[in-house]
Amino acid sequence: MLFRKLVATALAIAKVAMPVAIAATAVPVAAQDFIAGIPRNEALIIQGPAAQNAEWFNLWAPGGGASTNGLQQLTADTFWFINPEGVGDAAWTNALATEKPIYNDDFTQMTVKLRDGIFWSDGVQFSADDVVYTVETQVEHAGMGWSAPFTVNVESVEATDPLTVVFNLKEPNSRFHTLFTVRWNAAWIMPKHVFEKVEDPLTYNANPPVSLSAYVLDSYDSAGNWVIWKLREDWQRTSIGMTLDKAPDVKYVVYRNAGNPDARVIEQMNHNLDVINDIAPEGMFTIARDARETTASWFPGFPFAHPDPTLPSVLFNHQREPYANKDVRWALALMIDIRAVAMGSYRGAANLAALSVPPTGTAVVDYYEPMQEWLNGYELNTGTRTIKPYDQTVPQQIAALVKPQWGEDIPDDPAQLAKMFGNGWWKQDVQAAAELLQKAGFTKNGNQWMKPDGTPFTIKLMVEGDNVPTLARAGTIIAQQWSMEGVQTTVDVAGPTNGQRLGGGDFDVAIYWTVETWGGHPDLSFFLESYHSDFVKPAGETQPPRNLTRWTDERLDQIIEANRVIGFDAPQVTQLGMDYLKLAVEEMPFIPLMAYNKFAPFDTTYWTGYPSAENPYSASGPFWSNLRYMVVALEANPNAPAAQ
Amino acid sequence: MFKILRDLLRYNREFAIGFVLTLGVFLFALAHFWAPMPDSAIYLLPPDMPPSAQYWFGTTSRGQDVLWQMSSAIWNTMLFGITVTILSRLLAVAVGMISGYLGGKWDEALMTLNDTMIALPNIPILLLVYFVMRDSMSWPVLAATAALLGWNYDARLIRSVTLSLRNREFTRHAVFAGMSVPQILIRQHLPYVMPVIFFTAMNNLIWAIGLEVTLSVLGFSDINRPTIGGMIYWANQHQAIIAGIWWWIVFPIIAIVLLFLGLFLLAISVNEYIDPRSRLSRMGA
Amino acid sequence: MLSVVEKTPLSVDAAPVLKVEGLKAYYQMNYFGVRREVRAVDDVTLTIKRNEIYGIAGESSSGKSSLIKTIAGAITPPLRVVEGSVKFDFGGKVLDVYGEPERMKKARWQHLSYIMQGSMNVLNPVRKVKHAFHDFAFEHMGLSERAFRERVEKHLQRIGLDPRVLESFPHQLSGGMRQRLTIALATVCEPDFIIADEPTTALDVLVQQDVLALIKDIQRRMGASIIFVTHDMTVHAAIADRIGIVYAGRLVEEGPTLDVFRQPQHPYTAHLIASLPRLGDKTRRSALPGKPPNLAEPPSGCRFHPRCPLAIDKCKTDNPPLENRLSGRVACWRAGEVAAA
Amino acid sequence: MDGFAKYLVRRLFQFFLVIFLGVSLAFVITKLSPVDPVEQSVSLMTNFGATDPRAVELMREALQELYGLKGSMIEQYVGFWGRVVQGDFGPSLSSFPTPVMSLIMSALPWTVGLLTLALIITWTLGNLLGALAGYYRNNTLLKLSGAAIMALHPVPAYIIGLVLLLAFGFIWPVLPISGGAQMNLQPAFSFDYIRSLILHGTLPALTLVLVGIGSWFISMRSLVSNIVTDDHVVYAELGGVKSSKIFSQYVARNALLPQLTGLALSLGNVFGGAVITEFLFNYPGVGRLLIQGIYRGDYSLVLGVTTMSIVAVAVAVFIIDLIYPLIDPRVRHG
Repeated sequence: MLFRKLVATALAIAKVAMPVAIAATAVPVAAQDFIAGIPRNEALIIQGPAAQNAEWFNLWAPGGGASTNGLQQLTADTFWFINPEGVGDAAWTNALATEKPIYNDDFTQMTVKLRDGIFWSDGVQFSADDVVYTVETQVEHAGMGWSAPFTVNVESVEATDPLTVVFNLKEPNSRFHTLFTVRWNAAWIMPKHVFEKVEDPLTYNANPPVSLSAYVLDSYDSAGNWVIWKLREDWQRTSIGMTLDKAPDVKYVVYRNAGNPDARVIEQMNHNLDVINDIAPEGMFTIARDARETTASWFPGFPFAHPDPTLPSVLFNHQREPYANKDVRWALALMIDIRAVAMGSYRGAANLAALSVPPTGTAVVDYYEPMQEWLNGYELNTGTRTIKPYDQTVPQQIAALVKPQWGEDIPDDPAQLAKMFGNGWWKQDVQAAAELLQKAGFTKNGNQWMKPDGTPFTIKLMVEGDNVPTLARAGTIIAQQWSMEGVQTTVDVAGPTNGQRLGGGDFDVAIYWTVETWGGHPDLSFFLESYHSDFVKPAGETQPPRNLTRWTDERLDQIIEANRVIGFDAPQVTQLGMDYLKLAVEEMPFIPLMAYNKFAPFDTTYWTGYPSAENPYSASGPFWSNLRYMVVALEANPNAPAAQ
Repeated sequence: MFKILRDLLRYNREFAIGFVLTLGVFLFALAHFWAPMPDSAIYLLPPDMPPSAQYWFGTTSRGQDVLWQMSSAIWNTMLFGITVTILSRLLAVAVGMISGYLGGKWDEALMTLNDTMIALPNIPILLLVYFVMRDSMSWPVLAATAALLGWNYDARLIRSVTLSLRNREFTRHAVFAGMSVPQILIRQHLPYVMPVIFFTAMNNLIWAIGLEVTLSVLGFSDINRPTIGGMIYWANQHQAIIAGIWWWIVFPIIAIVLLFLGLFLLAISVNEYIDPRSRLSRMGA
Repeated sequence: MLSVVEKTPLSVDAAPVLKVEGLKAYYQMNYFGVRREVRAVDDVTLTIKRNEIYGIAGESSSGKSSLIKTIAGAITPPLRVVEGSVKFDFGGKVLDVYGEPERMKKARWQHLSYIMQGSMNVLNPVRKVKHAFHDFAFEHMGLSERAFRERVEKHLQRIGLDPRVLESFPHQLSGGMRQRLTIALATVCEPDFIIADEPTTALDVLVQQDVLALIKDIQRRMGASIIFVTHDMTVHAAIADRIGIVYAGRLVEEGPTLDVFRQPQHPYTAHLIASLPRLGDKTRRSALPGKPPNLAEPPSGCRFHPRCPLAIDKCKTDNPPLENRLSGRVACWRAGEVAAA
Repeated sequence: MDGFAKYLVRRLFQFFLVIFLGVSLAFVITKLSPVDPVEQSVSLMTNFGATDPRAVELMREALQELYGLKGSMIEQYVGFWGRVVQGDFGPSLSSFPTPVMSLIMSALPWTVGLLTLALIITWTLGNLLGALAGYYRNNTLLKLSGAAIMALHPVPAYIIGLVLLLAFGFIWPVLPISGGAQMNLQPAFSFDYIRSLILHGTLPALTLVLVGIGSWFISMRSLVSNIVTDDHVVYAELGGVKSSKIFSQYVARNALLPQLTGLALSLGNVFGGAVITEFLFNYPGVGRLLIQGIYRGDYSLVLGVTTMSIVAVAVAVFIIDLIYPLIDPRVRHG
């Protein structure tokens, strides 16, 4: 390839030009004195957020930025963590709590036992008073982050002793503990001794922040481009430190805003950025091709990507015609050739989902694998006949498509393939789709479907755009497939208005996710609670998050209500989950496509021991709060270039 | 007309180069009407093929032929640019000539407005307008918005030309002869303003196309419609340069630079030809 | 046609300062394939003696301006000298304007200065007047800064200008003052020869008189020669020792001012003079029919023939040579008959 | 009143008018924006956590109160002017509760520094080369550089920036491609910090220079080729004035005047280019702040940045207007 030759030539020139810096280490000059005063081999450099509110370190008041720059990942702590990639008991971590939540029989009281010997970074001991203060202060100040859920749920909270907190709830709630359970984040505990001296906790910038976890603020850029955290001297006096038998190798964590996806890829290949994500598949492939020796990723080879426990789907607005009709929804689903969608959006590196739950973490063993048989037997009535739409061979078909490019990376074992590409999807069936549309009263005029009222059936398919490029790409492919089958579809890039339009019901059809799960736990209340028809707003009003399609169904309400009154770990949880999934297949309220695969390559020049599909001990994205378990587990690469 | 063209081609090297470049790019853009596949179709061809005998400019990561994408893209981009240019010329000529001819309070008011608009940073304003319009922001609307922001420099130039014509003898004759203001402006002054219009049109076209590229690259346009900026947008979405799919970006850029160069050369040589003043100065006193 | 030998009877005592021989200067354009040749100066021969004021007259676009620019060496393409020469003789040092441009450049302002047409705009608008004097003259004078300044101030006073104008910008001065300043600028080095292109055209009548008197005065004092161009016959009458009449790029008549005015030899000259307003004469002057010819496609034969009241067939085919007649020279087949007409 | 005072008063009037119209326009457009900051914040906060639908309702009301978005458009507009005069744009919605003004003030030095430097280089170099190319028409080197500059001229800022980023950050990685200075280096008047500033500023500044130089070059060249036929230049040539002096004092100096006006008029556009460049190189200036504000639907930030850029451009234009009489005596003395 010409370009690679070009690169090689240029690099050769560079080597001649700077023999000392480059030839010796193969590390570009910029990497060496990259961070003033901090040895590169003691620092883990993570992709940070775009600059925002640099001086703000108050996690509890609304203030952007603080949540993704390391503050909550490295300094905040709360009772429990769920590893979104984990399975079974291993996914659960007791952090500040010593054990799982203790509910009374009717779920109106929750007791939490706290760990002893935990200290804030300023030397003050952490106690149950901090927890009580956290809840009461937020109830008093309406604008604070967890104020609303506390107000709705908590009747009173008391510290019965310095290590025990009792929450008295206003009404039964078997999922109250999830407020303090971190998947991405949760209600973090406030330092009482700091905030009680503050006049208004809403406008207090908490600068410098007091840390309850192993790292503490070292320095930051007032322009917001970077924040540096350093290991606490007394790292052992934290919930995460207690679990370690030696000091973490990572002494400094640098959250650094490195610009657009291209810049991120370049910076990683220059060894200036150890942890990145949100790059296009092609960027990932480039890193794998040009820097494979120094790169680790979720899968060691194709498809590389790490699946987030979110479920990109084709969302229909049930409050707009003709999308309230399930035959129309199913018809549109059957017009999709999922292989093309997988190839176009992810270059094949997609983890397909036929069920309405992300195919990640424990959902694979709890739902996907047990339900294969049911899916294979599922029958759909098209109005003229009955078909079996499920196709379990889709992973093999995609494997065949990518094999020419990835060869030895692609195994032959169907079980292995299912791990990489998902278990199966609906077979494209244009004939069945046509029958369904006819059943719904549609007619075909030439190659254009006409709605029952005689107007052409056209669709505006909304995608967010740059922020989630793979979904925008999936959108254009689906639009093309629908258009070819007689439903003229145009893609509409909503950009920053995307979230608001989804919430406000200002769309016909969109590509986004409306389902998120714990990942590491089969309980679906994470999203399902908000699917109750009580919360569905009339058209024109803004819908609370999650049920963006405004799907209502009595059967669904029954499932939700049943789930509310059983325990988090009760065995019925999985059964109710399956009931929901079957209902969702039948109704097709939205068309699940695949897991939200994220390409999050790691640079191994300085650090090794990153999480992977083999060893999924932590999430892999830079912004997940349980990234802290990765940070303390990393080991310095003994072959790293020496510091200068 | 044909003879002029022939003479220009034969004797003016700049014109000849400009003409060949522009015509070449134009014909290339025109070719998209005979494209073997629709320009919005994706994944019809094997993706990421480097330039070869079969795919001259390679294929994109979306399985499109770069050659035919470019053909459509240049056409659409030119259409956008020319629309902006024509609309903004109309505004610039109207404001400039009226301001210059009427003078006094009118002149002052119009030029104050003009200078105010010049001082406004127009990229932020365009972004805002796009934001407000959202999906009703089709390309003609965008073109109209751009035209509203892109006339003021040239209005000033046209005004100064008109101002100098106002006191010329032939204007006074025309006034005495009872010609109305529009008649004087259109019949008497427009020919003198024409070269300015023509010359500024080229700069405006360059500006407008640059704007299209900028907005499209950021994704603030109709991504379904192939344009030069849109091609780069999609290439960025696929991290094409990093991935080594350089042909996806390099060829469109080369095409647009050639087009600009051609237009620019045409502008300066034609300007020389039609400008009565420069012709006069060549003839001597 | 080669140069006509100089036979002027007045040239006995003084050697000529300027010799123009067979000068042809054409605008040559290859204009988008249309080859055009405008014969702005077509075979002109003349000489000017020391202390002489020579006026060149003619209608606008007769080529008189091109002629004087060519003499001054102030032409830029597309106007080019095709044939002939322009030679100055400054005290035995002969300078060929088109043969030795470098030597010519050094001689400028010291020996030869130029007053440009539209001299309102010859001063740099963004610099003070004193800088112009410095740029143009300082090097030629070989004086210290201070002595130079004194010299310039004295010169200005002599011309009737307040030395404080040196500290002004051109736009702060009136048209008349600017004209005086350019004359001051052109004469500060006391050159041997001054070329003036329409020196008074843009001025109103009173200022014009003033400036004319000034030019004549300076010329007398410095003993310089002047060649100037104007379409205004009254100016010629006021200061020129000799005048030459130019029509369509050709010198058609030349002679001592008084003789030319009294007894024009060429029908065109006669017309120019006849069209001058006279005191007490209320009859309308007859306008000459037709327009000056297009120099790109001049008429055959005598170029004046289409407008000439005396034209005969020969005039249409044969070009009359410039021949000595009476005290001057004239180019007309019917030269003797003009007075009678 | 003498000419200069008259000139000054006119410019001052213009200055205030620009600010008034520009700021009002920005206010109106921003308020028309479909992005609801409350919804934006709600979705930011609920995107990743477990959510209780009833709690979201509560949160929504609280935020509306907090952001001060109540009241009619006119009331908000009047209130807005009151705050603008005090330099207070309220709290940023996406960086709540940091005041917009303090975000802008920390970003402004970067943009002003980058733009000033780039503009001085662009203007000087473009005009110098343009003037030389216009005066010495037959110089091969100048012809070649002219052709190169002209070919570069139409290429949009984004593309030039991207090419530079790839060339010096990827193919031959010798310059930083992101940020304004080295990490963990605190601003100080030290060699290290200044060196780091220069290194980080090189690519963004180079982008702006390459983008901007063409139009100065082209306009200066045509201005000069017109001016060389002006009477005072021709006269100076006939007067035997040295050609270096003619070039500098007679040609270039006169041609610079319209170019200075052009500089003032171009500032608005230059800011547009800076927005793109800062975005691309992740440069911590106001341009990047603006794009982020738009992406995040933070319209108090967008309004603040737009207003500040309108004011800043107007001030810069005004300063140039004040300098102008120093260079053009015709304005100085009426």
